[in-house]
Amino acid sequence: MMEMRFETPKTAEAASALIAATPGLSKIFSGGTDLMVHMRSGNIKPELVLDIKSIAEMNVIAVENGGYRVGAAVNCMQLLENTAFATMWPGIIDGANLVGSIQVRGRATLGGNLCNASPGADTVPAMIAAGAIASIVGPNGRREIPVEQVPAGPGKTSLTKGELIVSFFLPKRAPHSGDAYLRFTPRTEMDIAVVGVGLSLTLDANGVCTHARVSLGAVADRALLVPEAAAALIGTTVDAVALAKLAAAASAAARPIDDKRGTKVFRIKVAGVLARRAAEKALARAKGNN
Amino acid sequence: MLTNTKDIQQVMKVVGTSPVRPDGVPKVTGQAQYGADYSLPGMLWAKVLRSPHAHARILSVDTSKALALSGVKSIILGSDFPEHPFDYVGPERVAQNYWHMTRNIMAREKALFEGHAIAAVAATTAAIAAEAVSLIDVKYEVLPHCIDVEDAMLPDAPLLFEDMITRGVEPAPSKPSNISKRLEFSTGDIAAGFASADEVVEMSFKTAAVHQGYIEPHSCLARYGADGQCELWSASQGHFVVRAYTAKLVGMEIGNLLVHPAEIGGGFGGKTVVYVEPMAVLLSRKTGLPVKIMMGREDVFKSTGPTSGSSMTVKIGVKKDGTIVAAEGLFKFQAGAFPGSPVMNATMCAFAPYIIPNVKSVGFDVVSNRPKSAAYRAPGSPISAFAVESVLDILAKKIGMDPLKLRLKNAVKAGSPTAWGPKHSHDGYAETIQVLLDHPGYQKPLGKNQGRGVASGFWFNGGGESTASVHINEDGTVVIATGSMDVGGSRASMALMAAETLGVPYESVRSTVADTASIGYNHVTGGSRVTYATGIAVVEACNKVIEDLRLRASLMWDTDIKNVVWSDGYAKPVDPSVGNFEPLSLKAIAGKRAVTGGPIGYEASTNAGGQAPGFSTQFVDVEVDPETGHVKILQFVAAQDVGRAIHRDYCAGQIVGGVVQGIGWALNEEYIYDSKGRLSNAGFLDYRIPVASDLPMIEAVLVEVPNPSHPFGVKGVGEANIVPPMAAIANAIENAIGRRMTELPMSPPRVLAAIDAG
Amino acid sequence: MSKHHVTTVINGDPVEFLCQPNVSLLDVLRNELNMTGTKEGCGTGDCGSCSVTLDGRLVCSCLVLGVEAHGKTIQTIEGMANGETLHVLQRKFLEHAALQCGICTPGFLIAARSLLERNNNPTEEEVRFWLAGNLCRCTGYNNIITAVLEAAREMRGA
Amino acid sequence: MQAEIAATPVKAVKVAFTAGFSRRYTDSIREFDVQAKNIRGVIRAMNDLFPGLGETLEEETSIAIDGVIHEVDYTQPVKPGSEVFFIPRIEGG
Repeated sequence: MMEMRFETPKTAEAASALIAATPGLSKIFSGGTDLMVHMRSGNIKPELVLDIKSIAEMNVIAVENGGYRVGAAVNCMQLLENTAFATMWPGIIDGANLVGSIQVRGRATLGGNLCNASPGADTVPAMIAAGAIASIVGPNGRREIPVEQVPAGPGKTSLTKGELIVSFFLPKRAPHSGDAYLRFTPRTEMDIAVVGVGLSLTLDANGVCTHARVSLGAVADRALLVPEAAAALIGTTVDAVALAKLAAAASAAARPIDDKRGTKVFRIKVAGVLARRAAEKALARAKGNN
Repeated sequence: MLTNTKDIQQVMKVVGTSPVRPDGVPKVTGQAQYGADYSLPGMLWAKVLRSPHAHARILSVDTSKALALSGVKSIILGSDFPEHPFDYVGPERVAQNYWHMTRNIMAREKALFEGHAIAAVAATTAAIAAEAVSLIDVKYEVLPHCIDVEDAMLPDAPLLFEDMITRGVEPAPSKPSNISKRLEFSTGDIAAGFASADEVVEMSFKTAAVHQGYIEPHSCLARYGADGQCELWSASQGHFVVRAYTAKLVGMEIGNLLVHPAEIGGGFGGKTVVYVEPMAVLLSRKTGLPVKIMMGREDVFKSTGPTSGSSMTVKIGVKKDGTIVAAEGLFKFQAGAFPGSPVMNATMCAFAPYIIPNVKSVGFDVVSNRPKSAAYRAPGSPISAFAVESVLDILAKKIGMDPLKLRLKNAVKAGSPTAWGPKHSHDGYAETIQVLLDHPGYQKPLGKNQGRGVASGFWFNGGGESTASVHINEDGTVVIATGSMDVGGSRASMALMAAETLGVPYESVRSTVADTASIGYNHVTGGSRVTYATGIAVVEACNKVIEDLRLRASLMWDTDIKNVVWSDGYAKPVDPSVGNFEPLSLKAIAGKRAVTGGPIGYEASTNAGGQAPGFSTQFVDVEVDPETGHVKILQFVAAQDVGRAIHRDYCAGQIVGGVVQGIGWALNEEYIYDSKGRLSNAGFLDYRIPVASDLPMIEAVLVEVPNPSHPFGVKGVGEANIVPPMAAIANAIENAIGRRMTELPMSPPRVLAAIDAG
Repeated sequence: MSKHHVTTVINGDPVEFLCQPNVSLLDVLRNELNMTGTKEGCGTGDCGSCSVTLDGRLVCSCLVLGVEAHGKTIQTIEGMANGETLHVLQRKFLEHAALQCGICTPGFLIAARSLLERNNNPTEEEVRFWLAGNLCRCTGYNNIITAVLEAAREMRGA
Repeated sequence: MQAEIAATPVKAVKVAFTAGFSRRYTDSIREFDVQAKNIRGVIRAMNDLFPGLGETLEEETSIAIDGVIHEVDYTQPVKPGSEVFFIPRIEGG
């Protein structure tokens, strides 16, 4: 039987070096909520498993430049329990609060949710809509990229060998901003998004939308940033006409497949429906009457 | 057979209350031992190699590399089990063909479904066994497969069995097919019946295969000795049936196999058959060491019995006043890879709740490349009821009649005819309808996108063979034992019936489930039969004890037994003329045990008849999201005639549990196959059973129309409750959005497609 | 495969075990430590039967590696009652017939206790959502929800 | 009156089968009158008419005596004039 090595590095650089030095498959183990399942089924037989929860900077939730720095190994429950963060980024909380069950949320991390690169990951559209930046360490040092550039297809990321995400930066919020994440699942909990929509917007003093980002999950091989959908809102008061345009743009951007979780036709339509509902929720938050 | 049937109207002291169950504390502290919780010194672990193909000829199996792995002790294949003649034996609905059954345990010539067991390895650790499984080299010739029941019935469908001739067709067909059996129940003149109808509705329906979804995977531990005697710890719905099947499949005498009843983590019909037990016994025989097998959840979905998916057409005709004059049904059921779907029950139960003079009900049992179906709560009845109760809803609307009143008008009662022959002999159905008509929730106004639906269901309920023993301890406490597995509180209901019969407090009765060597035969805990049949055995054994206690009291009082009565837990003189004796308690008599004849204990066995059917009528309110097709359950009220509730909370719990399984069946549960015939959703993430946050509180309404054949009036409660929910929800969806859903599950994509189809 | 030496605290008692790095905490509890009160229903984190707390956090032990227990504290169903005295949740589950087959019960009890430690006055909806990761196929959840609400009431002294 | 009653033979037990069962086993005849005091007598009488049928009845059927369902059990009494309907045995979940 193949040996599996288990390491608990104390720094991100040490973790990166261990991965780079391992010829076979290395897997980062933070929440383990997907990796344990794949290891059990025999789909994945890693040579090295790295538990990165002992790396201090990967566990922080800290204010930085008026925004937030969130470690990649922060689990969903830790995030949910941080009321200050939840006040600033309720849409990310929406997503984190929908991952698996309470048990799974007690383990599943933002970094894992992103790097599993499942098209239906619940925190990813919210992070993309928020404009989150991933901070990456690798054999060639550190770099930062927008979250939407990390997933590269089901189970694939743009990270190169030896690279791992250390943390995420959520920028400072302008006044009158709000975000939301909504997903569709047949069950209320314990389910995988059939469609997910993350949406963030900012209004000016007159209630006109000056900035918006819209991201769709589970309607393509990766979470999509949809500027056309955002464009439908910008310059409007997010009224019924704008919302209808937003829905149409979201549906048009969806390029889903038929699978066990839903049909193509269903996903295309519901992408529009949820985009509209997410905008209404984000709008209410931006106006402070959520 | 009953010696002193109690007056069922009498006031009960403990029957009908809800005390804490005797097996409760071990189950809330983690001490209770389920199938996977047993281990023995020197125990081996077994893992099973399963077919990745839906249909394939097995050309060769090379186990040499696996056997060479250090720690591997034995590998078995299908051919290691004895062969059986091709013969259907036993009752028609569940006629066992051991030629089929041994091949379901482990494939021989062909793998007939994805997940079909090919080989099993016993090794010193689970990890080594798993590694060895991956080293077994199987050469397959992949064959074309069929999954859907309609596809399997096509003339050019790939055949699972090249020589299968449909039974029940005369003359017998000359060509083989996947149709195992045709059956029909008819009465009256169907053509004349429809000719006399004012309104006729005919509609076709499909339902998906759904799994029982018990939370405990199948597990067992076997220890086979050099003396040929074997002990087996197994979680099942009937350890006597496990013993019978396993002994026959392995080729050993029943007397050499002792089966211990592990606690069972849910069954719902799916644990009335064996899967891993014969493998564990055979591996233990070959190695001389104890062998444990635990299925994983994926194995459970891929290789154990779901209930059938179906394709059905139902036609019903009514008069303007609501009188049903004719009904016709065609029911095609997936049996899975071997014959034996519950289609017979479906054809019988379909129209059973209604007085209909002209009925034709035809069923087909069809094999396809899916796991062999197994019983699931009122097997067959929920499927045909989905079609029948949907059509009735349409008819009620057409003639402008309240759907409950349409059902009430045609409801069977004692003396009403059935399509299969004998007359109904019990009331109870009309009472379940009336209680809903009177329910305040039935008149509650509905909001936008909300709808209300009703449906009813019938189930036979079971009797049959049971044994119970009752022993009186020297301090007056009572121990009762039965051989009926406790799946949902039957230890408590047995103790309640014993306490009521003996006239002692519930707390003084200990209630246990004995192994196959310690009590007489008991049939499975299934068919809603235990509280009825095993309950009769418990009461009979208690009555024997009472007779003995009276005799012993008469010895102590130097009088004749006829001068002693048993009342409220005491032996008393029949009247003052007998003498001025203080009543003797159980404890007082037990204290004189030795000098009055020795230990006090009796066993009673029965092959109980006189069981009465269960009727359930339910209404549900739903809200449909018109933009996503999502269906939310707002209110669910389920009435069921239980005869008499013994343990009130567990009785209601059966109803609520059955309804929620029905909600899952209605809305989301289904076996989803890919184009290669592989199951896509073999896990609890994508096989979506209801979670707590999906549901409101379900209201169970216990209707009690006693059954005179049972000492306390029991009819059975476990199954009828799962029959109506699918149709009730379909009817509610129609009421909410004006769309008739004819295919299960009514998942959001289907509901949304129906809405958008306009 | 080389085994790791793990030192941990389970239900307040120090425990040591040797464990291969790919073995789940669930398998360690059940197969190494004979603590079979924690049940396996799925092995994939979808049923909640194997719920335990790890440093006070509710988790599925099938999704935790045995080696992760090192230096941590674990609570399982075996540690819920205090000697002969049942935890109020255990008592309420019995009084309200909140179990039929009982296989999911240890997981529900651990999950419910975790809820009540955080919120001693949950609404019915909060209980239903907190327990959504625990599957029960027998009860339809009615009596489980009632038992948890009743336990909360008693714990509040209401 | 007394004499008349004495002269009347004991009223028979009516035995009935489903259509499918009678096609297979009883030459499509669905009803029979037999003299019997219990189920053993009924089965013996039917087996006399159709040798081998007794075993089939014992293995494959349940009985409805005037509508009340019972397992096949020799000792089960049947009253004169009763209907004994052999139906397929049902097994539940």
